[in-house]
Amino acid sequence: MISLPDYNAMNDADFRQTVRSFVEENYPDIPRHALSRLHWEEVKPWYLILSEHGWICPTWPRENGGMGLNAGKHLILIEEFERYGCARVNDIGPVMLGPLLLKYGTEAQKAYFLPNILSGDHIWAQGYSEPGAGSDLAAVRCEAVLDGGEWVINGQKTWTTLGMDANWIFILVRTDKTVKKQAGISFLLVPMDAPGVTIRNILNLELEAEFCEVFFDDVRVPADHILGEVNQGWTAAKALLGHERVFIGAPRLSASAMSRLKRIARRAGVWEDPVFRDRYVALQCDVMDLTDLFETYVDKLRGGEDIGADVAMLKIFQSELYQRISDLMMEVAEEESGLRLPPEADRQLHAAATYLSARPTTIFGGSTEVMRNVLAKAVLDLPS
Amino acid sequence: MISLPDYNAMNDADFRQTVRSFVEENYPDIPRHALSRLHWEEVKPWYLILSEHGWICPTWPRENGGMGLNAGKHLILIEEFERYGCARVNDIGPVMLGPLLLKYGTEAQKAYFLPNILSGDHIWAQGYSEPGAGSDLAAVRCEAVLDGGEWVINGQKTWTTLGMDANWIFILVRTDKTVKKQAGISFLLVPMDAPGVTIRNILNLELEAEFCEVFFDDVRVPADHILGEVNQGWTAAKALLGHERVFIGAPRLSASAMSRLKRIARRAGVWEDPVFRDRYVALQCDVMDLTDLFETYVDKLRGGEDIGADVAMLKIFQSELYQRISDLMMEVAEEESGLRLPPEADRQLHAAATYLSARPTTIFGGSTEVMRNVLAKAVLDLPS
Amino acid sequence: MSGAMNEDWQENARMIVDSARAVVPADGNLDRIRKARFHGSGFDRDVMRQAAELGWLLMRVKEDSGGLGLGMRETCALMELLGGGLVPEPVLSSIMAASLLQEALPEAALAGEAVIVTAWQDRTGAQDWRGGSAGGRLLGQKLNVPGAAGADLFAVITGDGIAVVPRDANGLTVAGEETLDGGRTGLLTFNGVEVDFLPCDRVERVLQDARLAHSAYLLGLSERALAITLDYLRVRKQFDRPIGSFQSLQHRATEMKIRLELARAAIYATARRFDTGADDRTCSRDAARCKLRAADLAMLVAREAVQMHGAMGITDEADIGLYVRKAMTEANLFGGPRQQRATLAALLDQEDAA
Amino acid sequence: MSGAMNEDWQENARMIVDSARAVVPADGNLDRIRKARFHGSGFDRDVMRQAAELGWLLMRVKEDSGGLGLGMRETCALMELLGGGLVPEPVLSSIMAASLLQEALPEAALAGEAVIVTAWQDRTGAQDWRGGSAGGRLLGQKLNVPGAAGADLFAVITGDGIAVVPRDANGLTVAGEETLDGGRTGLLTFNGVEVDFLPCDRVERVLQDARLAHSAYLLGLSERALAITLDYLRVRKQFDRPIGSFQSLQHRATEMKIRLELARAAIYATARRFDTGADDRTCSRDAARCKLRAADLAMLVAREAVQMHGAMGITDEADIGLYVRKAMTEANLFGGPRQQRATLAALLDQEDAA
Repeated sequence: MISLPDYNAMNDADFRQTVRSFVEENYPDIPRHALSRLHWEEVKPWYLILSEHGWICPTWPRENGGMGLNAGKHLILIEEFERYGCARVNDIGPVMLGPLLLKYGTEAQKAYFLPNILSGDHIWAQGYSEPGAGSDLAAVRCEAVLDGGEWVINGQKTWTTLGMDANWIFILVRTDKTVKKQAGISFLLVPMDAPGVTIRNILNLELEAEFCEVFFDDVRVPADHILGEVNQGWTAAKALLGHERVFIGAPRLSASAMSRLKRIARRAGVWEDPVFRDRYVALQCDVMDLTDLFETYVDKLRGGEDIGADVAMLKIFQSELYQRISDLMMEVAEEESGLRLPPEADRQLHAAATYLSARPTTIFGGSTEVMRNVLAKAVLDLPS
Repeated sequence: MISLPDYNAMNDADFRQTVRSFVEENYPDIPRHALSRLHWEEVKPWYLILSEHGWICPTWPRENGGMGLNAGKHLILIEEFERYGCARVNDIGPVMLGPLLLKYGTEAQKAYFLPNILSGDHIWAQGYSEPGAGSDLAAVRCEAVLDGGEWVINGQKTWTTLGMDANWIFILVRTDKTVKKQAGISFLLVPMDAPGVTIRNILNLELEAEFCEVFFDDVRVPADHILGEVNQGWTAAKALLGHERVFIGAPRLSASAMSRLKRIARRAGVWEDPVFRDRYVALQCDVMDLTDLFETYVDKLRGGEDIGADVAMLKIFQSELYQRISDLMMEVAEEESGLRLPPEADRQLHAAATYLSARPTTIFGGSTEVMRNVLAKAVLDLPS
Repeated sequence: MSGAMNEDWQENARMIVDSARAVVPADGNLDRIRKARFHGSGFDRDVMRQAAELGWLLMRVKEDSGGLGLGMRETCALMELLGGGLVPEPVLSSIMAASLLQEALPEAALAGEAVIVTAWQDRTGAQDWRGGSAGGRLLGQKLNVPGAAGADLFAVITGDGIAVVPRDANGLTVAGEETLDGGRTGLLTFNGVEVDFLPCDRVERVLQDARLAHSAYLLGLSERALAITLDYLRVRKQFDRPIGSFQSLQHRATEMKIRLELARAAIYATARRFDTGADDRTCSRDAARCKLRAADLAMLVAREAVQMHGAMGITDEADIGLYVRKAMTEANLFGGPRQQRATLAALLDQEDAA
Repeated sequence: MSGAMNEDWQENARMIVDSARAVVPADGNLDRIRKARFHGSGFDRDVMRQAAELGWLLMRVKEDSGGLGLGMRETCALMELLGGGLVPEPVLSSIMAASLLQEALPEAALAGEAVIVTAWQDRTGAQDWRGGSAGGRLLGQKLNVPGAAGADLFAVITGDGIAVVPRDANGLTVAGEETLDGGRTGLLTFNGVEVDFLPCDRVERVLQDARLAHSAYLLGLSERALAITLDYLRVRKQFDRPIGSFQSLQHRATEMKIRLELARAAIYATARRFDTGADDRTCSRDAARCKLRAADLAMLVAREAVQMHGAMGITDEADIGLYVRKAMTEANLFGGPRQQRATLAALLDQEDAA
């Protein structure tokens, strides 16, 4: 195992410089500032470089092969990666599954799966949603029954992001139909090359295969490929870590969209137009105010405070703001709003790309509607 | 009875000129273009002049003392009254009760009440709402029981517009508590001077006593002071005539607010400001498009077509538009937005007056929320 | 307007809409539309031939020039239907050409043997059309020409008049780019093309007609997208209820409906005014406000339709996506909302002066 | 900022807020506020005396000038509380005067015996303050002076410096108008009043402080108005259900909450930046955006609060109406949203140049 320094002991400025230098020295010759996700074949060099240096799992404890970063340091790392425009790797293993394995996994599971995530040998996908269970995740119908020491899985998952790149998938399955929805769900770990697993790519509005459907037809996995107890999968599935709930509302998408909006406005010759400016500064204030609100949550993380249900405000506002920025982009781009390819082959000038990439943000990761329902009840204490 | 010509036989232009001349010749020395309602003592001269000329009940049949106008002619009359800024009279009798009497009243009721409305001897108020029955009108609790050939009424009404000016009130009362909500309601006619009737004025946000609460404490009225059958009051209460449902969404409030907005903008020195203009023209388009939509309904009225539940769109849009115009007024008026009295004693320049007068429009006459519920179900066929 | 005239236009419109059923399946099937995307010119020449045979090109040609002499109400009715079916053929652009050229419309176009489209726009983001000629020849560029990739003839609008140019004319280069909806938009470059210019004093008015007709296309598109979304709301269940029963979605759906009916009312009232002799200022103003309303509507419906479809809304396989991409492609043609508001703001001064 | 400093300001703020409980009842009772409306000056001199005794006027006076040397975070915490209680006294205006005058603050004001307010504004709808003097005397007008009707002393800001003028000074006329909330706003007219001018290079900064502090007042007002509305939604029933259970109202309520928390975050982060040495451009920009956010918030909450209260919302007897009328009165002080956006738009050029 690589021996890393205790980054948490560094002061913030030094750590920021460390990350900046690391990225500048090590980022491979792959796209920067991509608007849509890269596939494994493209992003693999970066994953492996991070892996080599022990930087692929920033939040895992150092004894498990991670960087052991606290929330504040992790934020700096994210900021510097964003600043440079580093591509997002296939990070379901490092970000989602790893922490769950550390919390709920057996020693044998940890010993087997964690090193494979670290090395990039296992690329994970997440299998939660089903055609009838989107916002209402507890309605999963994909089922698993124990048979001769093996789970036999039948059913379907969908909206599996980059599932075509993965060789493992974790899924929520129904293992007891007799109890109320949430109580009969388990969390299984399944190799994608198991007989009976098939996938079908789904083209998104950008006409890219970013997610897929995964079908399970009498798929068999050993009984110990379960995370946590039987019928206790719901708890693990809902255990999104505090700082992930904060970061999903980070202002970075909106902030970077504003810089693109500015370029598009200049190109369209409206940057000096007072009417445009009036709308631009209103959006700019939204981004700045969101940044201030975001920082209050980051301060809480730094101080070790608990993050409440109110953190959903960040994601709701950020995603809608991102869309409002993209709306103005489309208007300013005039006839070029309808082009399939970027003007001057510059993605930054492509209003439609931002517009389309902004659509899923209010749908995935908790739809705005469901999050508002939760806010109304859990935070505003309004009646059912 | 006054003998009037058959106005419906005139062409529209001639009739318009007739109305215009009538108003110019007859309108008394009372305020024009008032933003809030005038009380009886102020508006009485105009009521009596209209009465004298047989013009107080435009839609009643000529044989009943009305003008017998069809929808198209009635609209012209309204337009010309609006253009001149004629004050709205206490018109609950002519507009609401008269048509209901004509439809549901006994011969004796018609013979007694209609002439009193025509002469201005009876000024009516409407008693529908109660503290617990606003949007949900069917929840009325004010009750009446028959006792010795008389209805004995106990309970309370509220939001009775200009109730303090009225000497008669019609009310919805519960006459059967054993059946489902709508089925046990009757429609009673009550003199305000009956023993046991008391009123309490309610100041509105403009600090004016425009409506009041009316309390009934063992109030007794003869058994024949009921309109329609016992327990059939709901039908009458809901029988708003087609053209009233159209006119309540007429663009006139918004259109006149736009002309005030323009004056306020000029005063504030922003009329030439492109940022202001961008917002002004967007609102202006809303008014013009609403006018076009309104005209399609008026055309239907003229053609004798039925008006469906979709007509609620007019009122929803008009009232919200009126409020949006008033929002911009408040912004443009800068510090003067906070003045209690009009700048230069000119109500037209008083942003706050428009802002406040726009508030009730989305609440009374069917709240926007309830109307959207109805539209969703009755027009868009969305499930319950 | 008399009642009889009113019935006339409704009968004419009904006949046009009926004829359009040959092109737009009544059941809303979009297989043809889906297949035409991202291939060749992005549209089907046979459909353009059909359009000619059905007389659509003659709609805006006067009767004494051998046309049908129909009005903007009929044209809008047709465009609304085509928008609902996402018809990708440059029908409006051909109608514009015929409206400009009148009896000078080339025979081949009239017969449906050649596809003619109109090239008018001098630069992106503006409504200028007087460029493209110098010294009696075509010189310069025309942008955003719909259907250029599959057109045989171009009716080119310039300050010197209208020129009809065959695709293979000396000195003409046709380039273009793919659009989001799977079609192509054209860029014509003229290097001193020799042509005859037909004088025309109706250019501004034809562009206003087109702006209005295009608004009707967006209306049809929005109407169908809303209908598809309402269907989805009725059947899609979450939390054991159809999502269309959730009040928040219901209220947002009613807002779309209201905006839609405002657009419809404005467009047909404007068409009536156009048909019955409105003055220039009314035409400028009302074409601008219809376009503003229709573009805002299409983008509102696109946004809400995606959101209400949830994850399905961001897939290419759901039909709603075709509507979204079409709205994105078309909303800014003939001037986007920013330009329309600027036009209307400029008219305020005239209003003050008047 | 170190953790210790952070705790310092929170402790200071807590003490200030505790002291303000003397003026703002913890139970939200508004009887005093309601009674003070539309009488005399519209505020209570005893409360201003209390404010002085509690040291509020010294908050923004430096320690070496005998003040408390507190920051904008403490000031905002105080103003937020006063806003929640709709306190009508011109506390902010007095604090401004003290902040401008520092050790020159008159003894009578410091002791609470005389009410001092600040007069700065040259004209409605603009942030100009350099007028009001000529030839070493006060000449001209100052507008929109809060509490003028009950003030004893005016700290008048001019391009020539700050002048302290007693109400009965020769050549000073105090007029004014009633405001919607039941107070009065003042118009000072100077006819060559003889004064001493105190030089001051911090006027712009004090106005930014005031803009920020006033935003905190609007925040407090909005917060309490939202709380009252949420209470109403929980108890008011229609159709046999609490109206707060209707999803459409729930979603709109969450939008208010989000806007409120954005305002709070922006205001306190800005206050921290002010307290820890932000540059001029940051101060201009952040004061403007806080004011923009707070004014938009107050008007949003006012609008929604009325609507959600239904008919009750448009009565004077419901407390929510007091909040609505106060929002209408205060939203545009220190520049309304239009002006703030214009300020921010002008800063874009500096940003570009930088």
